[in-house]
Amino acid sequence: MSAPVHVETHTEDHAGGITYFEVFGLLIALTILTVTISYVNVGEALGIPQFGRAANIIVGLVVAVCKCSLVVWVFMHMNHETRINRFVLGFAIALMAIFFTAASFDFLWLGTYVHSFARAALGL
Amino acid sequence: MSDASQHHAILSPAFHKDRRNLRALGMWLFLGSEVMFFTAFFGAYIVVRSAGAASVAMPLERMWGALNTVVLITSSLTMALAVQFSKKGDRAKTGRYLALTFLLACCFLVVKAIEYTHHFMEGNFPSHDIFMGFYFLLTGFHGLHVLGGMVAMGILWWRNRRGDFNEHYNDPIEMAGLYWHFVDLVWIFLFPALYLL
Amino acid sequence: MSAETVNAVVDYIHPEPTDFFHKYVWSYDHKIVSKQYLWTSLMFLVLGGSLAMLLRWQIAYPNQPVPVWGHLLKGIFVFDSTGAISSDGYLQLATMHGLIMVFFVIIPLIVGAFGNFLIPLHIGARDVAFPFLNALSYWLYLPAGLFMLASFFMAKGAGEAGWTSYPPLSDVAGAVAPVWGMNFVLIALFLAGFSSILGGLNFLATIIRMRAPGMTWSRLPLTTWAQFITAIFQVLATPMLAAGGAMLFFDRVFHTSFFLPHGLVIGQEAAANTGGGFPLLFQHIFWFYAHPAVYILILPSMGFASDILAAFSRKPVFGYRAMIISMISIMGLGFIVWGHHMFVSGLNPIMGMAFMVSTVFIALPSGVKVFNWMGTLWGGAIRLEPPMLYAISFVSMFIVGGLSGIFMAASPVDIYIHDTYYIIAHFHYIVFGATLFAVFAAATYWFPKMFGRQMNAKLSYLHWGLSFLFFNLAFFPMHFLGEAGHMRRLMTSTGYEFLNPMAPWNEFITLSAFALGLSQILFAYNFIYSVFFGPKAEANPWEAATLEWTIPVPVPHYNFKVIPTVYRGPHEYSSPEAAPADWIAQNVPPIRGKAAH
Amino acid sequence: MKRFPAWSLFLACMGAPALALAADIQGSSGWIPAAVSDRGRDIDALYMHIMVIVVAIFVITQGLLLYSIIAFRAKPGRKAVFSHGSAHVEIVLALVPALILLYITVASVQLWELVRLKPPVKDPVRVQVLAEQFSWNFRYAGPDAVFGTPDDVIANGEMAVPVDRDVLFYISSKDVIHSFFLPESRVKQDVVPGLLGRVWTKWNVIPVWDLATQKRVLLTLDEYEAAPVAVSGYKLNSEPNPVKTWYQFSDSARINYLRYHYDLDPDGKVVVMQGGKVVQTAPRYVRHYFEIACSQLCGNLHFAMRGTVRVLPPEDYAAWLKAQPHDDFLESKWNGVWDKYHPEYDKAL
Repeated sequence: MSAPVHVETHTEDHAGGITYFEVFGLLIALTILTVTISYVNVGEALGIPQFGRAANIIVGLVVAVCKCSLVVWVFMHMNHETRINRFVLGFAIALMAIFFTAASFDFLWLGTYVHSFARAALGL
Repeated sequence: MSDASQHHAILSPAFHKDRRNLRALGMWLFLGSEVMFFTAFFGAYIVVRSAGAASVAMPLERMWGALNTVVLITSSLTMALAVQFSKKGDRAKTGRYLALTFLLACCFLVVKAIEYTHHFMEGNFPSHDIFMGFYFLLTGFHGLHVLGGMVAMGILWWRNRRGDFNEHYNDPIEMAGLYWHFVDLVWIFLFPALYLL
Repeated sequence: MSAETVNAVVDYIHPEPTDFFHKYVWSYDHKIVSKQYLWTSLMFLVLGGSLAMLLRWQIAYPNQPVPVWGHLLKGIFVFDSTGAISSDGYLQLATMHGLIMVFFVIIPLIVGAFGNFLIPLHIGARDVAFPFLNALSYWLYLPAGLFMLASFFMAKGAGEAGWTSYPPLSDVAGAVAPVWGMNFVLIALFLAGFSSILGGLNFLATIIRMRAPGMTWSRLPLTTWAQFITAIFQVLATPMLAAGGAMLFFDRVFHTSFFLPHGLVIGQEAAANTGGGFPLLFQHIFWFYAHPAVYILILPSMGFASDILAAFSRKPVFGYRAMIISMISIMGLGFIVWGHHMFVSGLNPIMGMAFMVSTVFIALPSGVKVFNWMGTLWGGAIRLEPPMLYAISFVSMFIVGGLSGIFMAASPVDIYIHDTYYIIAHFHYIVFGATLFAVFAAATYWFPKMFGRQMNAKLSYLHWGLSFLFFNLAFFPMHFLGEAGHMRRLMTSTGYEFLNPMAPWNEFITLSAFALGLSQILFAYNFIYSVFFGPKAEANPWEAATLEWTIPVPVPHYNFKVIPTVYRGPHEYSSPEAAPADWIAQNVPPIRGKAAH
Repeated sequence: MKRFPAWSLFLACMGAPALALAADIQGSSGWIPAAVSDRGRDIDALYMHIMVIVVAIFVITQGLLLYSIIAFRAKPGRKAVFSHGSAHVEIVLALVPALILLYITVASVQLWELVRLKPPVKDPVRVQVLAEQFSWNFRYAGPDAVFGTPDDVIANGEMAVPVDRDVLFYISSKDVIHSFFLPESRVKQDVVPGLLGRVWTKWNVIPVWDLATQKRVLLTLDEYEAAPVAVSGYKLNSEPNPVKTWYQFSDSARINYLRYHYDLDPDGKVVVMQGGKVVQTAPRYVRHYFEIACSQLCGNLHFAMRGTVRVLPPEDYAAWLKAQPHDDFLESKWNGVWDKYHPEYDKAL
């Protein structure tokens, strides 16, 4: 017994309307974009200098997530994959998000406990 | 043709589809577990960087990283093409793209070796500061994954040459492809995290 | 996978091996791999248990020479020059007892041995999905175990930072004596973790894709359901342990500082590491794995108990669907409760509150399971065979362990009982009282199928009675120690005035533990004797309905000559369809004229 | 099927935890050290609430288990009831525990807030605690109320606090993780290097040793002021307890079961105080202490990492602070670690 499947044998050089070469071009373009942006203070460029570094991080991560989605969706054929495989990846990513959130929340909250050694290293 | 190949020739397409889905499930589960493996590293890195290690000097040359990104993306493309040709049953082209992917992986490791040499010559060992610790931890384990991928690619190239794969049976190449794209994915996050931000 | 396609390729999967090496050493057959796991983990069980005996001796009779072993091994291993246990030796015993029992006994025993054996038989498959990975997983587990053993022979002994190996104690040079002993432990955990991941993904793929025709999700035996949930934990949580261990290894060997803050001073000397890391980070990573690991330790046992209780009550499991829903919710909640191990560790108190709420509510699905087991017994025709007695004891002990867990979930109360013997009592009620009793149940229940012979019932009854009695006498008083505030991992409580009244209890516990240890000889004798000389068993001695009982003993190489078709649930005992018999196997076609379920 | 009388053995064995539980309830008062702070008593109250719930569930479930085994034992001619369960029963059986758990959660959240999120604000006594392998260091701000100045009072192993006043501890470690455990106050907090933790408590009683019964007793401040208490000249001695329980067959075993008693110290001068004044009467009590324990594994001498806390009337506390000698070695432990890495707190205090 097996779940209903609809896995194509990919005899075309594209998956879901976009060719591998187009994806490749996009990936290279995004790489150039992210490297270029890293030389610029995004916060200042957008007129919010107080978020300088944070803005750079957000832009960098957004670009990385875009690249990642392209690879997963097209190169890894997630667009044709079975539901269970999508679920596996989704579940792992959800757990990753839980861990990141919990760990950050624990360490970056300066209430009752102060990670003063780290703060001292920062010169705060 | 080998025994395995002859055997696979007599099996029905339905069987191949079942087998392929089974293997894909196994591979995705493995990749899910790999995601969790790197989650611990990235989680620790996020915490340490946000909590204060921002002031550490990042002695990385971002052009080397960018070069390696391009190399890995290209290898992902060649791998995708190898999978595609193996599904068409084109053994010659499959072998060619597998070899190309292997060479690009070599390229990646050579660049990495040059970088490591620079760090060591400047005295930037893992113990230098917490940033270098994370740098070597993350790139080291990523490098091990690249090495593993190269071993797989070598074996597959040889098996492809021997004639194990045809348009019905090419799961191992497809699974190696999934793995290789994952290695690429990790780098896509490593690069901005370590070199740019 | 359809029966036709599988039957077509039966000889291709892995032909029956003819030589010794491929039959018993590098075997692809899940039944052989399962037996490899079984024997290896039973050896480790003996070792881990012996370490516990030494521990208990030291606590009850502090600094007294250990009988026999102390005299033989004076000055070496964990003994000092008088033959008593040294302070370093005590911590090594405690650490290695925990690590061996969790990673090298319980997980390989219930997942590696029983999971491997039962999953393909339960779902009507010829083998697991990836036989090569299955063999590999055992052959990673064995070297991991050898690394673990080797760590005892390193200079200055094995790891001694507790099984949790919290940095900086486990991390920074000079905090504890052992150097390579600790590194070997980390290597062993990395390998064992890898083995566990491979095993888990293999089981998941097998259960998802290799079920026989008609074997729907709502017809799976609960053992297999439990193994399925367990495997999810294995695949997605274990990598965290591997990663945390790798970071610890980097800290120890390459002198990075992932878990070491600035300004550490060991003794009077500043630590060599540059600092900048967080000790609590390791606890997050570790418990993100180790809390799910707690469910890895208990879920398969819940599965064994469910199937066995149904088979010997001659009644379907009460609330089969509720059982599955509760296991799934345990899985979901199990991933977000790890912080309850950190209530007093310096965790952000707001997070502590969130973790407390999720922890309290994970008691709910566990409670539903307990009620369902009792509902299964209610109105049954209970046959008190040895497996049934063990399984009922499992329920009884699980209730005790679960109830004591409520005290810990209530975080203000946990402040007082954290890191005391209360915790030890709690988790030994779960991992020994519940899990090991379920293992005894499973061993006696599936023994005829595994080895084609029967165990001696009288010896089993005796073993059960003595184990149950001495287990409770050994571990229940630990709650009293916990109430008195008796800290864990204390080599001796002599130094504390407030612990003085508990000294007699400590001796009582030790004597009971020795008796408990000795009682296990009965089981070992019965088990080993019966493997070779027990009376030959029938194919279905318990009149059980699941698929593994439909095939002959000894189980043929490919399990099922023809892949069976499944027509009903796993526990259709006393169904009117089966009358006048009180059971009907899963693969019997619906009987005309009688109501099929 | 042969009828092995297994259920009778089962009954006997089920009795073991039940009896032990009874022994537990009966013996609790002696085993749980008496709580000495309001929050400690709150925690005990919550503990007892949960205990009542748990014992009830324990008795009901184990009783039903035992009843089912006996009542539903297979007999010839009787078949099991064929039932897959009932959704209604299932829902009820989930809802009732859910309500109980909800009560426990609400009670716990409220108490947790008090013990972890609401530090005392009204002029608490501030004590810094620096843990190391394997001892406790304490520091008081001294007359200028600023830490890290030369007039700080520094102690090792023993600290003193005034009775009936909030005490706020700042805790950190210089090497590995320890755990600051005050059993009688129900306070426990891991002491993590690199992390400055805060815990607080308030002692309402003064521990003294009753010379007549040779037992520790706890006095309120008024009771203490009314009785003659020896503040020096007595020594705590111990010897193996001669009482032997039935299962204790070995004499050497009892070296860890001690009998404590205060005796006159031949080298010391007996000073007896009553109501804050030195008196000449014979003492009824000797001033005693509470213990501080380390409850997190911290190395091979973890079991010996013990400290003591003297709870004193305010004037005695002031005298204790004055009497602490200056010690360069002890001070160096603070300068090297704490003052370098916790500056912001030192400024704020």
